[in-house]
Amino acid sequence: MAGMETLHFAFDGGRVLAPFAPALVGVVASGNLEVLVEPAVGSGCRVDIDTSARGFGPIWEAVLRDFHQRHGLAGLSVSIHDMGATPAVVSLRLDQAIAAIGGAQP
Amino acid sequence: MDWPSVANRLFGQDHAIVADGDFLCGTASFEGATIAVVGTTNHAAVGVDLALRQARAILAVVAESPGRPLLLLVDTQGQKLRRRDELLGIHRAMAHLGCCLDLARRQGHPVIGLVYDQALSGGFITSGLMADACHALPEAEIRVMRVPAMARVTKLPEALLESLSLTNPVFAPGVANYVAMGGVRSLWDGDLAAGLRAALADRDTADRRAREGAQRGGRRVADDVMRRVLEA
Amino acid sequence: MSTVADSPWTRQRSNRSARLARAALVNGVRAKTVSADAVVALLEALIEPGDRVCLEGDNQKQADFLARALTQVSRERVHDLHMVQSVLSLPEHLDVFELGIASKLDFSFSGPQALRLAQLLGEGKLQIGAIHTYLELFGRYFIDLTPKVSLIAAQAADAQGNLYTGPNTEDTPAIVEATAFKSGIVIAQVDTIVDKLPRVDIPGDWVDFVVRAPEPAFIEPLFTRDPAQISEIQVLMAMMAIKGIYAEYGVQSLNHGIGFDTAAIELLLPTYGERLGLKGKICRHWALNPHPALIPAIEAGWVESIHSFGSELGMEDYIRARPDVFFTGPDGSLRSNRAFCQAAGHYACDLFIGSTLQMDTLGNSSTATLGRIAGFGGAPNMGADARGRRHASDAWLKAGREARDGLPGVRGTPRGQKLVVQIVETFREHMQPAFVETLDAWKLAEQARMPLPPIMIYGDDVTHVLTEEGIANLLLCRDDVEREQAIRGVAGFTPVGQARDRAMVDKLRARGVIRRPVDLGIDPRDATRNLLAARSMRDLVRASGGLYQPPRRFRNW
Amino acid sequence: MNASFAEMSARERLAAVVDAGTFHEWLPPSERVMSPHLAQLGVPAAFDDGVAIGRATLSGRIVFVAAQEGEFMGGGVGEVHGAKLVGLLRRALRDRPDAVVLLAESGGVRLHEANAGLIAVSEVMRALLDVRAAGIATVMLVVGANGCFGGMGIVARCADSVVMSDIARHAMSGPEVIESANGAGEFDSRDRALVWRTTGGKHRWLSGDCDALVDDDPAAFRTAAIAALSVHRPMTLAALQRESTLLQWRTDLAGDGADAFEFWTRLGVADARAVPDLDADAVRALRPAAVAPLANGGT
Repeated sequence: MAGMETLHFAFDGGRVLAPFAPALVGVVASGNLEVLVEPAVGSGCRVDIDTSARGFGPIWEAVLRDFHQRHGLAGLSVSIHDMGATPAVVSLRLDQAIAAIGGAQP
Repeated sequence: MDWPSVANRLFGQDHAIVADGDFLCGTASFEGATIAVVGTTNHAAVGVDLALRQARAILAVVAESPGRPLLLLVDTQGQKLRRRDELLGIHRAMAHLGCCLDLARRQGHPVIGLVYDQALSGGFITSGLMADACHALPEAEIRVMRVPAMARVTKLPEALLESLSLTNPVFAPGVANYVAMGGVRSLWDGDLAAGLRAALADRDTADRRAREGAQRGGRRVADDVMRRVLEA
Repeated sequence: MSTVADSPWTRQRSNRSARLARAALVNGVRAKTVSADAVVALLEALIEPGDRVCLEGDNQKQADFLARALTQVSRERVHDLHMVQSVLSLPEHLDVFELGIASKLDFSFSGPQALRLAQLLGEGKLQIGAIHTYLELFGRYFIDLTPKVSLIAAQAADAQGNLYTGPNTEDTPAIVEATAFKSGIVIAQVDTIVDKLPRVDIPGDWVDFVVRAPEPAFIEPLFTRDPAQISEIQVLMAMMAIKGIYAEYGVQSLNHGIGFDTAAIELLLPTYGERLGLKGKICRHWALNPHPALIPAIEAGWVESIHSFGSELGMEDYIRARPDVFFTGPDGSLRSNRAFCQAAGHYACDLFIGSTLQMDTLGNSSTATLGRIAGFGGAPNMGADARGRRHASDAWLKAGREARDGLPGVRGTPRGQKLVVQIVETFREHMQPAFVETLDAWKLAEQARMPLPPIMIYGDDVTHVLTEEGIANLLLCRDDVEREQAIRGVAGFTPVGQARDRAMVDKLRARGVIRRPVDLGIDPRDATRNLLAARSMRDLVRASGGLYQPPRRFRNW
Repeated sequence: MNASFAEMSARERLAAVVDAGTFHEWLPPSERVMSPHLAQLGVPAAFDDGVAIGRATLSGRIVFVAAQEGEFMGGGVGEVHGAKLVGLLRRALRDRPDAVVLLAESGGVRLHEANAGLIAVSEVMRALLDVRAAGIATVMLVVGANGCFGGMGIVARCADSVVMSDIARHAMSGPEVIESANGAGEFDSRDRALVWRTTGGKHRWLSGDCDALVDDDPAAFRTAAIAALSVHRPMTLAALQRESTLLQWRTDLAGDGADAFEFWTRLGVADARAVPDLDADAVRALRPAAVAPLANGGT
């Protein structure tokens, strides 16, 4: 039960964002997460996750794939610290983070 | 060690320290100088009354005996866990006590803390930890919380905390851990008078705990973080 | 008299007379009034082995003193009772089985005692007749489960035995009516005995004995939801409910579940609902307990009437000051009535919305979990189409049209349908999926040897499934395959949701069977707690002009 | 309805209190100055270790600011969290801004890093007193629903000014801790009305332990923080002697076992029972003259 799980995902392709300052949304708290979005070199989107809830890798992958499909962004790195947030909350924070760096679709 | 033994080892018969309940107060003569002693005993639970009493004693020293060294004898089980104390602003009383110790330091009183028995969480913050430097006897106990209680509150496995405490001084009770982290400057082992002598001789009152924690390897990042803020 | 006693047609009445004669000999019994310390002896004199006994345990109000007394009777004299009561709430409700005083149980809801009930059943300490809905159990009080002795609770009595129940009338009229008019015996515990009652809720000649309890009857504030605990996701789902269902159908009359998700809807009416111009067009009439979360909507003029199953602690003064909205007596306080309100919720409401723990791909939902026997309470009556309904309303007609449009023969006969909405987040806390391929209810049925799996709301009654991912309108599904994909299509990232047929889900979305927030013109990022008309208990008190006085455990200021 | 200050995150609070857009963060999340201990415990760290620090202007004056995130580990002070606060205060001593404003929400020592947290709290306390002694205004805004407890409760009261809302709490031990040590008869933690009248903002105001009582509203906190920029309470022997006398008087007045209602009545509050239902505005007017010297403006 104890112990964190670390997950990494990478998605290729998408629209490369104009330069932006890193943004942080959310808080590391029970059922919540923080998302840090930073510029990254390359044409993909990299996601690194530390989560206190083990064993949900496939769900993370599905949630992030959906996120990448919705926004289609490249050239950014997303770092997540999670304390058991549900996919609904994860998706919401990801959307908020993209809005915070001005990357939301018009 | 009980406080009369500590007093005896430090001052011989040459002291007038009196215990009134859990409260210790008095003066002692040390190598020709008079030292003011304020402290607690019986594993005192420090509530509003005891905090104010210590504060008053310290203010009296500042008012009446400029420059006289202050020795804080620490034996506390922590703050008193009563509704009355919360109602009466125990945090305020403790802050007041801390401010009085801070005043004494600024007015030129050497302020030396000695944990001679036990020092737990809240009761320790405004006594030994507010001294110029805090020292301890090797057999003293310093902690926030025992490992089983910590496991319960943090909902972490006790075995994990036990095993981590072997390598990381952050987790487990123990005087040695506090020395390694810089919270306790030295252990007074055997010759207590030598410890007091050395403490009185050290007149640098800057808070060196983070640096010492880094040097001793018990608290590796705090000092660096402080420096980085200054340079940011 | 003797001829009457001997008649084969009046045995029940004779038996009643014999019991009353025994009771009259008990020390401390003076006419109808019984001293508290004589109650155990009274029960021993009145109750016979094998009696059907109703120990008033309502959703909120508990005859706790009489419950304690019943656990103290001699089991030599009183045993094998058949308990019939709507709610098992107090430990004493099960102690009587543990002690061998009672052996059989018919009930509706046992949430607080669900675990122990399952254990006692497993140990063979009791036999369950059936688990009912409230209306169903009340119905059986008048058919085949009529109580011989009823132990009830009221706020006050007078010397004649007239009872004043105060705002928590709840089940009392149904219980007393069934008992008193079938030669049964009614014993009431009251908080006080007064010369003149504020109003009469139960006439004195239906009541045999009155005892003043040492402590006021226990009442639990079950319907108070602290707005501080409503999440952003719940706000989002509430926006979807208002815009995608309430507005769409023009829902005028409704019942809400007790969760935070429905509290969020109540708190969004005066803000988001107002912005959509819906005031006066939806949510005018309610079958609902006096939820504190409804105060802002009431104050903003949204609500015309509320009839209640029971009351809610702290709402007394507010209700008293709003008699145009609530049902109140001449004394000013609320008159609740669970039986009538259940009937009203079933027949007179256009919509029910509530939550569940699990839903399968057929839309069946259940709150049953392994190792616990909790029952259903009122949800199955609220959450079921009222097949006997004949009066029309726009919402009811539209739902009926959607369900029947294009169907041949008898299935296409025009009629209306009740909107039954299940509102669930796809994952509950600790990442428990709300959507499952098979309900735990099936395993529980096997485990507890139930004749049927304990399904709370049947899939064929559910009209809409609302999750943070979207709304599935099951009325528009034309077969079980569509239905299944519509449910999978809003089941998010749960395994059930990930197993969707994507092409078919896209088609259902194109047809409007599935609607995403964006299809409704809702941006999830707008779903913040700032939309709530009250974000704290304090805000509710303020909204009530200081009339709402929440219980102490809800006051953080 | 106004936004709730208590419901905001630490960063949102900071942005709402200082002049718009002026917050410049030191060691921001992207620098990943995080706890080195939590990972070993299987607990996710936070990019800022639960506290944001930096400089800003407040009503045009230069202030150093910090905000603790009460949702992350209850705002508990760990090694890095504490060091960031100490660094900020030492930098204030060096750079001499007009004030240091700290938005405090903390359960005290972070138990996951217990020993480091305990030492860190006392380092923060000494650093804060250094800043105060240097004549730089020190201001504590006690904001969140979690309150300010333990070591941070003590530290907060070492500032020149403490601003509280009526839904904030400022105390030492949490009611749950007291209840588990001495029973619900001593302190029933589920009786929230009792908890708040024992440790909440109104009580601290009426008994002289906070210097400003405001509504749970960002603008109100900002206004109070601006007013506090000019408040200096030098810690002289005379001032501490006066405080000592007043605290002892107040303690004696309460006697043993008094409830807040009884205590307020003895302090001179006319209708003590009415206090919990009053708004901050109304309560502000009720502070007895006798306790005013315990707070700002009285001495």
